[in-house]
Amino acid sequence: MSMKKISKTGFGEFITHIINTDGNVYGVQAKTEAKGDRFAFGPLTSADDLRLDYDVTLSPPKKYLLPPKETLVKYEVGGGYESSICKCKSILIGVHPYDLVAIKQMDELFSQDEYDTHYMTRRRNTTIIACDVAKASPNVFASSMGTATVTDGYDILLTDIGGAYVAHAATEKGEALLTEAAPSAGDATEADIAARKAVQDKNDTGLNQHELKCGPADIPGLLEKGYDSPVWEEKAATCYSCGSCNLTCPTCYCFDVQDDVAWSLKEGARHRAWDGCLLENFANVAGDHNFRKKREARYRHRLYRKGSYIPKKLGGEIACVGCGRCVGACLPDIANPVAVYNQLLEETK
Amino acid sequence: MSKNININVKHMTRIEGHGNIVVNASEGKVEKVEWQVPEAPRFFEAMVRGRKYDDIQTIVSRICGICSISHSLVAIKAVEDAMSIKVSEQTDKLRLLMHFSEQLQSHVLHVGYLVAPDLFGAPSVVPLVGVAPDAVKTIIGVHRVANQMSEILAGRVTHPITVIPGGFSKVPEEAQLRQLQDLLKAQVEPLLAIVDVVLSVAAGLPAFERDTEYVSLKRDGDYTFYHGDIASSDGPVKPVNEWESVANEHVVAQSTAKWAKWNRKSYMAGALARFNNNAEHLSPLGKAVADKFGLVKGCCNPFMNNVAQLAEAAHVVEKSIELIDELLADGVKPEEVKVTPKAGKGYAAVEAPRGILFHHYEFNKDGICQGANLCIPTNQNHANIQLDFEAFVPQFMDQGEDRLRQGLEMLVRAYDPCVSCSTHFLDVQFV
Amino acid sequence: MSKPRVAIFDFACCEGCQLQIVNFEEEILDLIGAVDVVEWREAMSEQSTEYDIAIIEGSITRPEDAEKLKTIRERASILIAIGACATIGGINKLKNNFDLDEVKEYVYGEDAKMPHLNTEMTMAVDEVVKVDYKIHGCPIDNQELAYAIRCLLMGKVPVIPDYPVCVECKSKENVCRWEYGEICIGPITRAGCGAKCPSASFRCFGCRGYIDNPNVDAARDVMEKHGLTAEDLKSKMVLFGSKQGPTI
Amino acid sequence: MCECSCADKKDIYLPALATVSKQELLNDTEMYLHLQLDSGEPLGHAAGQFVEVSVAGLGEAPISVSSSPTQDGFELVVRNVGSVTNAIHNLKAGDKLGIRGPYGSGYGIDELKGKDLVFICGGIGLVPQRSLINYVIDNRGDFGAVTILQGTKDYTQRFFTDELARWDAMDDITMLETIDEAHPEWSGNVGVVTTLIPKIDIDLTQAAILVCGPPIMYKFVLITMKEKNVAKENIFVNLERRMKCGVGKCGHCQMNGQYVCQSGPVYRYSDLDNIPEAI
Ligand SMILES: Cc1cc2nc3c(=O)[nH]c(=O)nc-3n(C[C@H](O)[C@H](O)[C@H](O)COP(=O)(O)OP(=O)(O)OC[C@H]3O[C@@H](n4cnc5c(N)ncnc54)[C@H](O)[C@@H]3O)c2cc1C
Ligand code: SF4
Ligand code: SF4
Ligand code: SF4
Repeated sequence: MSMKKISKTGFGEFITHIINTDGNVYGVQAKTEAKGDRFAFGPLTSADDLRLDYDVTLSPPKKYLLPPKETLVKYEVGGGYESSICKCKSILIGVHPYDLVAIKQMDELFSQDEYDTHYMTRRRNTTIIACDVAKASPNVFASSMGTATVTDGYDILLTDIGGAYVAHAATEKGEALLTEAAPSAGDATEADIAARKAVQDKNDTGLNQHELKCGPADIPGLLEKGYDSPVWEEKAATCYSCGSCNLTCPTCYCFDVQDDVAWSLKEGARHRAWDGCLLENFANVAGDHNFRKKREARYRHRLYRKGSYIPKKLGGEIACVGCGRCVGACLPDIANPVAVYNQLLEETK
Repeated sequence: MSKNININVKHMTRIEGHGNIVVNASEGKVEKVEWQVPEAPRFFEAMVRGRKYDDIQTIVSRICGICSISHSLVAIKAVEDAMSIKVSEQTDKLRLLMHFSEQLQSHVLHVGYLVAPDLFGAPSVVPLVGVAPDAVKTIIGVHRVANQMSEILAGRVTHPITVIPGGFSKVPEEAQLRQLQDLLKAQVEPLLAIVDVVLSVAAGLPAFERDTEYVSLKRDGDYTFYHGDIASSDGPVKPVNEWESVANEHVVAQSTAKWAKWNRKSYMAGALARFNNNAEHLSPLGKAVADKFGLVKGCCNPFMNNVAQLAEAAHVVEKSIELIDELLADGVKPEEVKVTPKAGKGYAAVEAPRGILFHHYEFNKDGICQGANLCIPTNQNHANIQLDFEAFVPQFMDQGEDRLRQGLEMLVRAYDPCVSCSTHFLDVQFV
Repeated sequence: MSKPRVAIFDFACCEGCQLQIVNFEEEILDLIGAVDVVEWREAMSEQSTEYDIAIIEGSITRPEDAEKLKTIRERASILIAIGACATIGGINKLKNNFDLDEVKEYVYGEDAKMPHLNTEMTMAVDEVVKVDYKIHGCPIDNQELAYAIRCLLMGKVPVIPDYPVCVECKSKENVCRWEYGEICIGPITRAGCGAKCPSASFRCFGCRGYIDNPNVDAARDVMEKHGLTAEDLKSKMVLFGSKQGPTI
Repeated sequence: MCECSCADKKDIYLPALATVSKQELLNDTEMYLHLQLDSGEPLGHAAGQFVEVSVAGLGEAPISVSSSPTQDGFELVVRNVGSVTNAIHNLKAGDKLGIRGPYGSGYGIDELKGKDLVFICGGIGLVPQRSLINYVIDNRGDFGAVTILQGTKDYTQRFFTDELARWDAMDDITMLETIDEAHPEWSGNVGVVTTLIPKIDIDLTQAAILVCGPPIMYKFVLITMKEKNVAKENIFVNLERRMKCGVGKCGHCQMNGQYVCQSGPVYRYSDLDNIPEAI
């Protein structure tokens, strides 16, 4: 598929065209804060608001594929059920490579074994315009996880090469969108492609604020030996069980399901909402029996899910993409997976 | 008609908080007329001691759910006074707008939900849905917009979050203000419809007058709710930091709550007081509403307080629309607030929907509160309600016990008392 | 089945929670379609001694209030406490940190000795009678109350969060108040409010009470990391959390 | 327009309707239901599988299918512990329920064929085991000796007593029962279910031991089995976990790497060796 070059002015037109022709366009925007800008995906209404120079978003883009709360089925009380599947199309602009890896993992997890039509319908109706990272966030360690750059998982990937963007269309959808929305974009030259590669090469090693002292492939092995390591109790001693690490993570997808009815008490809906395995009652059953009662058991579970359990479902791929969000979100500063894995590595030496 | 009257209303309904009415008359001779307040005392002034200056508004907001914005604002102003903090023009305007939202919300709630049933002869707004469904829906609609306005400015409807010493924790987005302005513009008509509904039953407001002193804030060229000095309709004006010598809170043997008096035995605070002191500065729409009811400056019928509230509701809608224009013209930006605590005393007054509200605090050098004195409008009105009662009962006694009781209840409601505000009511066991 | 009869009562409080019921706006018509509101002093003149569900606002500060509450409990088959004053004692419990005689004297001066000024330690509703459900918050979130009432009508136990405010705060994509050095007690406070305060860039001050099992060690650790003391933390926790009982 | 091909995929969260054909309260807390899918199709379950039962407006609960696949329709037994289960207790014949599933792995019937079977059930643990017991009875020739041990806490909580008596009456089944605390009406064994184990005279080491009961029961049964030198490979346990989706997505039932709703609820005990969170 094609590799095009879009000038910065042409880029504005490109985004404006998308905003004007497509319904739901979401892009990364600044959230003005007293202590400097922070970033979040939100409905994009003007090309000027798009900020592809961002470091990391507060929440990952998963909120558009697996919304914080969504309706699964609607029903009549005492009567029948009806699927509620959102078929709206949307475009996400500015997804970073590590978040793309996370989305790819979720795609696999929601489609393997039992096919989750709710997630998958949304996913298939979503066009992703990704962008290479222009600025490392304070906690990113994507380079350690091999997720700093990607070659697929997007429809279009944009790389800022200074005066212009190089746009790579990886799917037909992307190709069509590029032709339609950026008709003036010419093919990228050798030099442009070299400049693009330079950005990606830099990211491959440069997005590494926390350095994992082994390869990601070694993590399952480390965990196999580390189940009874003191690290779990040590770290979890100050865990609030607040689930911030779950909620900000692009690869966490556990959910809760609840019913609610209308005031008529005759009809209602069943929703699913984000949940977190660090929350105290996540594994509670009747009789107040909690299968992971201790903080350290829950804390350990999360890191095993990232580094061992989910990888088994994904053919080995580690379910931590190194975005570093949990590191920043954890108030007692214990959530950093790299710190745990490095400590396990130390212990096994 | 019997000449014996025995009214004993325990825990009067459709007011905020608890109040009792006791009237005894035998053989046409009035023996006892009393307005009592059995609200549980909550001791806010004692409770704020030891708390940091930036927690004060969070605490005192809980004095009253209906006027929580006024309580927060007056507390913040007093804290700022104590620490010599100057706020930006943007902060001032946003606070004003927030304050307007409470006036609108509270007035619509009071006239629409609590007073209107009296005028329609219904026990509550619930059966009113059957009698005047459109009116009820209109009232609900305006009330909702007032609440949305609070939410945008205060962070939520009740107990504001965004007001902090020195400014705002979060300012509204310009797009939100634009939307709000549209909503407000759309409320003018429904508001006038409510006015017309009330007008259609206004004959039910008793013709009762008693020469009264009215106390409110006053500022040049402004129908003020937020800035200015303390003024009496009798003439005197005092700066806000002398409010304790205006309220002159005192305990009287016959009363159950602390009373207030300034130049006479009692005074009235509230919409009618503001109107009587500032009517010339009402917005055109506010004036038009007042005119419809023939409300003119100098009115001393306490029942007209409800009409003054309607005029104010119209006024704040119109003023809010203007204020949003001003804010948008300048652009709304987040401002970082830095406060260095220092020792000192702080005084402030604002107009709560139901009347002038005073706070006073003392802080040590670390900004820890050492003491407080708070005086709420309902407290200031108790003595006046009592004196109104004393004049009202002989005048309307012939109408029989039921109508008299109803009249007294309406009179109390006209003051829009907010008894739960009671920071320091005396608490009496009733027989 | 006939509609359940609901009565709403208030004790020492600001009545802000009842105001949230008024703030249902049009939904109030749905509410009165689903239940019979037989008593609600703030908004109605109707009164009744017969009801199935009693909704209680406010804390108990006087012996006569405790007696009244007990009578209500006897009459109601379901009793719901709404708002911090009722569920945890709320702001009213700040008083309990002082000597009560001193408190009275501070506010009333010489008159403090008058017998009718009797006040006792503030109690949450469940310190006096059994409470079936608690709708937390100062003020309550009226949608949570609406949900809980619908659940009861369906014969279902309402699912009230037992996790901290941070959960909702994170899904709102707020910047943590701790990044500004503010003492936010969201990590130990029960969620359900939708993280309204941090969403308005203001620290959580704990109006919904603590979660079942707050991690005090973590709180201490975090205070240290931010160069603050346990006293600073206590000063914030005391606002709504004075002498707090269990929250569920 | 929707760009996906999902139209032809069924929604895994959409319950099918089933109608209650019979309902009976078995004791204070257990309700028996016989159901038929409205589609007329059989449920198509294997012994040991469960369904997600859905009561509109209240929610869903995972419930084991108690009947044998060889029977018509299907049966559930539900203990009222919370919202959904209470609502199920209020159902009458003719009422509708939502059903998703069957889910889970069930008992591996092929592996059990030809073996002596020992069922050890604690309280409501009888419910899922019963699906296999009745399957075995209907295919009696395929299996060796059958022993059923049933322990109940309290005499009044016993249920399916007629069926227990029927099994007891069968020549080719050994049926032993106990209650935890003595009761005037009860003349049988008193003590926890493990006290029955010494009373069976088959070679336990050659049998398949099938265990289902409350978490605490597993501990004691497994200790006894260890003493009796029963290999872990021959023990099958039926585990309970919190479940929301039943289809391996929501994460609630996960114990270490395993999703109980997919690889369980029945596990060969030796397979749990690497699953410290299992028991
Ligand atoms: C595979 C499997 C098979 C089961 N088979 C049966 C059966 O045949 N008969 C039977 O009576 N019960 C069975 N259960 C247990 C049953 O699912 C729970 O009792 C039921 O989900 C409780 O739902 P509720 O809505 O009535 O209770 P709730 O009101 O939701 O909660 C009551 C208590 O149950 C806990 N709980 C919530 N959801 C679950 C859940 N999914 N699983 C367990 N506990 C939960 C809550 O934490 C709370 O403590 C089975 C459970 C599993 C996992
Ligand atoms: S575990 Fe932490 S660093 Fe890894 S993907 Fe999740 S949030 Fe990002
Ligand atoms: S690890 Fe940190 S972010 Fe995660 S639950 Fe514990 S305290 Fe919260
Ligand atoms: S602001 Fe408060 S509630 Fe939000 S994440 Fe931080 S500590 Fe938690």
